Amino acid sequence: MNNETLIPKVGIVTDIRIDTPDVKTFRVERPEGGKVFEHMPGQCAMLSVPGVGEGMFSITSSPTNTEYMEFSIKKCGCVTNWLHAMEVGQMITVRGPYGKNFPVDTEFKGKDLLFIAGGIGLAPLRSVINYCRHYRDQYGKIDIVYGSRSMDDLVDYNEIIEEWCHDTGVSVHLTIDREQEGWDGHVGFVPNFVKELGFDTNKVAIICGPPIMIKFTLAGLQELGFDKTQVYTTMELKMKCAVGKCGRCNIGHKYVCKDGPVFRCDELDELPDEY
Amino acid sequence: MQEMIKSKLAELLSTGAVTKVIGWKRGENFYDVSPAAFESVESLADFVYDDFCGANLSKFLVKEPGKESKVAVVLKPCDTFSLNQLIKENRVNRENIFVLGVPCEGKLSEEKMRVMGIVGLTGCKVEGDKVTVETLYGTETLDKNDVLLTKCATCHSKKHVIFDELIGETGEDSDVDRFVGVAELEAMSEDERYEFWRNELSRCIRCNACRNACPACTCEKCVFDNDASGVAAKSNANSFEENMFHIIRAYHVAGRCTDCGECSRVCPQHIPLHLLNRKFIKDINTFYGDFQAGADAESEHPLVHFTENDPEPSIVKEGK
Amino acid sequence: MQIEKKPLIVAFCCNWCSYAGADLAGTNRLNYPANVKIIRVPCSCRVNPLFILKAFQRGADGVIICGCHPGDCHYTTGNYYARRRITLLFSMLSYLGIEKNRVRLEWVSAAEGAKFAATMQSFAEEIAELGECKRLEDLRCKK
Amino acid sequence: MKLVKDLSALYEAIAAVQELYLPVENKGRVDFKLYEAGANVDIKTLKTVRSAKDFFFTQTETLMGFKVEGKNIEVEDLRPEVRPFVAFGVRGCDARSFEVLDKVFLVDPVDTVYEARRKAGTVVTLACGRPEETCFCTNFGITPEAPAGDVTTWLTEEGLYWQANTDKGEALTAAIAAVFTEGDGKAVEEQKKAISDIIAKLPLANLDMTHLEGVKEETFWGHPVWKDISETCLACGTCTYVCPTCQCYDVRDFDCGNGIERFRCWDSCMYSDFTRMAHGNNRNTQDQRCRQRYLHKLVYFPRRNEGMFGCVGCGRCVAKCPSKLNIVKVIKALGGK
Repeated sequence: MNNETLIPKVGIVTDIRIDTPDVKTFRVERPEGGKVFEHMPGQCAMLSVPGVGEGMFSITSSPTNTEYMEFSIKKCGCVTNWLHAMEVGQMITVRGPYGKNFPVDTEFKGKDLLFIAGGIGLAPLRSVINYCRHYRDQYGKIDIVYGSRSMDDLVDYNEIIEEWCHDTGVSVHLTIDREQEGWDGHVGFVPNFVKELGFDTNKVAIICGPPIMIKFTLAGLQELGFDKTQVYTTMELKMKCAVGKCGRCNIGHKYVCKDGPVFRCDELDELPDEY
Repeated sequence: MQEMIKSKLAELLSTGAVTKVIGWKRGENFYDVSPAAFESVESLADFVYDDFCGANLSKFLVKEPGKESKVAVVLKPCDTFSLNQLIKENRVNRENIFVLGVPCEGKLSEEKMRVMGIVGLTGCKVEGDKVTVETLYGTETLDKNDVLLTKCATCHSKKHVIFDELIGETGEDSDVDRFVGVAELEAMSEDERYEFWRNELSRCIRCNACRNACPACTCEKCVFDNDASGVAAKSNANSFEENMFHIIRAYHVAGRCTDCGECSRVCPQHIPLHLLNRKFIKDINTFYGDFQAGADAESEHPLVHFTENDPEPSIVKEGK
Repeated sequence: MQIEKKPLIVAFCCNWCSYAGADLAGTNRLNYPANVKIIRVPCSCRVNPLFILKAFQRGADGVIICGCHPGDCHYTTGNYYARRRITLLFSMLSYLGIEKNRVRLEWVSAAEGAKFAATMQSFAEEIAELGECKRLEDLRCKK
Repeated sequence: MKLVKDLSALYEAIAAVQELYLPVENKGRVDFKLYEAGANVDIKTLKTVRSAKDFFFTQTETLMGFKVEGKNIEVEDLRPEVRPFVAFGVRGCDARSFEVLDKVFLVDPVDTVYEARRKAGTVVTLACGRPEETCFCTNFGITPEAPAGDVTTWLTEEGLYWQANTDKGEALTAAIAAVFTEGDGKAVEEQKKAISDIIAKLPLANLDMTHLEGVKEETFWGHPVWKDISETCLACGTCTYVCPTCQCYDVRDFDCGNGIERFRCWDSCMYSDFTRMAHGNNRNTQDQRCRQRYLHKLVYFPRRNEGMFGCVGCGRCVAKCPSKLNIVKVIKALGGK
């Protein structure tokens, strides 16, 4: 494994897909072709634009994709604004992979999986979902609950409709926050939707979304009888080094960049309420 | 003195005239006096006013604007200038502040004792102009003037310019020439000045203590914290940034600096930062007429004011 | 190949007078040194002391600020404020031991093309004599 | 026992084989500086203003450069070249701080710049002849009368006693063998005794630390001390910058006009923008920030590192905080209730 923690590699952006009004998906490869590095689902990479800054982003493409990596990025700050303004062919720097991945080869193996995502929270889960779809026979039934503010804000809508919905053993449940013309699906917030759908507890749940959504969904799952050890989530905080040294993502005795970003919910209980 | 202040503060708290007092609290040893907030009469037991209450408490009022509750603050004469300036800049709401003016005979600096090689400090007694210091390694008697805080050694006024009530008497403007240090530097050659400031500023660790303690530095977002400013930096990468930080910091408080001397007091590296601020004060006095920031809460800031006959910048070259 | 590094001069010129003055110098075919880089500002009052320091950081060896003659400001009073600010800044730079001839302020009107050229010429000569600015330099920018 | 009678001969001898850094006095303040002939060396003053962490974790260091042309980027490795050096006159507390920093920088993934410096540096420690009232290192099991390090030295009236502890220390000793004579070492024993006697009198040398053993995050989470402290905390970085174990850093880009340089520099969790990110800040108030700093040293760090505290008791924050807030007050306050 690359032991060089500080010096990044150069990647070239080969495709930019507009997902929603404020989310774009960037395809990154090495200048000579191929992936910049290998990763596992749930891991992150530090992308940077020299002179603008560096940021930690989860890798949204599945490791089973051998040609490139993808990053779905929401426009919200300095670096992301810059990324959103760039064109195909632009180079950026990439280092990673960082953090713990989802335990796809251990705890998830052979189990039914329930993915719950809100808004841009689908980005880190997409990697796991596609990984599990690729190794379909190693996992049980897959349920995906995904909600967003509106129809336009559903990230990867095309992939969801055209691929995920057609897979056997994969059921997709979509919802949006408010009624909208042209939408005949469910309307309502994700936590309530999860409760309405009422899943059996013999499965592992993976949640990602805004903190408030995670909080309520977790409560909803507990109402359904889920134990915290069955629920995984992934977090995000300000990070600079990504290797557990610079200190800013420190919560309690954990460093989110190194010991996370993937946490089992009972592990989070041990940490002070500061995220 | 301390007891008189304490009983006044206790009265203010118990009658509900104020809900909080900002004063000083006794810590581990004789020089360990830290600014603190007191919210009950009982907590005032730790209140202290002695020779080590050097901190300027007016800075802590900036956190309070907009709040309805009334805060009492204990201010020495020099600190009242800072408060006036803050009121002038609308950073503090006068109505919410009760100022208890306290007299000051000059505060001591344990850091100066350390620099003199007197270490292992355990006790201290002030008698007239002598200070007797107990240490783990013996007793030393010092001249009080040698261990006064720099700001006190060149105190410009013992007069309270704003107060609601005084404990004791207010004093007068002092006739100490506080610009001696500046004049000495001005008399040097350019090269000597450069060497002097390189030696001083190269020690800066950019801890921002000068900025954060300064009652004039109250911007919600400092230019040096603003990524978009082009000068934001957490540390001094080289001599240029050391110079830039201190030039700009002094410049941003020029005409607003009341010469409270907190910057030099808090600097862990003992950089004489007051010499930068006093240079601006001296220049403003010479070029545009005497001006003391914070002397009142109304007069116009010299840098947002002009006359048609102001000197041209070439006056700098002519060497004055 | 060794290229002789000329001293670099940054001139902040007020849009309403000195910048037009520079223009006039140009149309009158009056020569002024090519190492003077002009930055147009809306008023001499726009020149923040940070701009001056930043110019030195990026490799300037001398900085000159040009504005309308006192009393002629397009915005009535801008240059009066500038005069106070710049005076204090120059004084501070000198106090820190930075050569006081590295910075200058001149009032140049739109009609004074000749004055503009002459000012730049004399300033460039002065800076050439002082040489590279070592006391306010950022080596990172000089590679 | 090895003894050096002429200290300047020792400095010259070390400087001849390696870069030598040692405490140099400048207007009453002492900091580690590169030795040069005629330097005003001061090894009597107990503490340098800045801690010794600069040796391995410098305040600012450029890591890499970027040449940007159109859409292309070229990465240049600008990590500093590290030459062997000797850090002379380090005190016991600072020597322990290197072990604390190792737990951060040398765990996987290893910080290569730090590692290179750590390998290149030989630490020569000096027993604390005159402990001060701000010292509380003994609470962390540090022995100021016989500090750790590659070499331990004692400054006595006879001269400087010298004892190599590690291979690196032996190598340095061998390289400068000519400066040593033999001494009977009695003065060392006397000094150790004298130091112990002084330590017994130090006001902060015997803090009650039992309440910090094996505690978890939530134990002190809602403690009133955080609000008390934050009332008058100025949110400056003095405590963190003079602290020998504070190691948080920031990574920033500087636009040189002809390229971009990415450097890292010390950062402070006391600053309001420390955890600010595009979508908000998870530590918005100063009491949260103060809590983070002290709990990190007293609870989080020990939990990660077999009970080792992230404080070495050097007392610099005790002496330097503009508002006289410090970790001793926190330790006492946490134990009080």
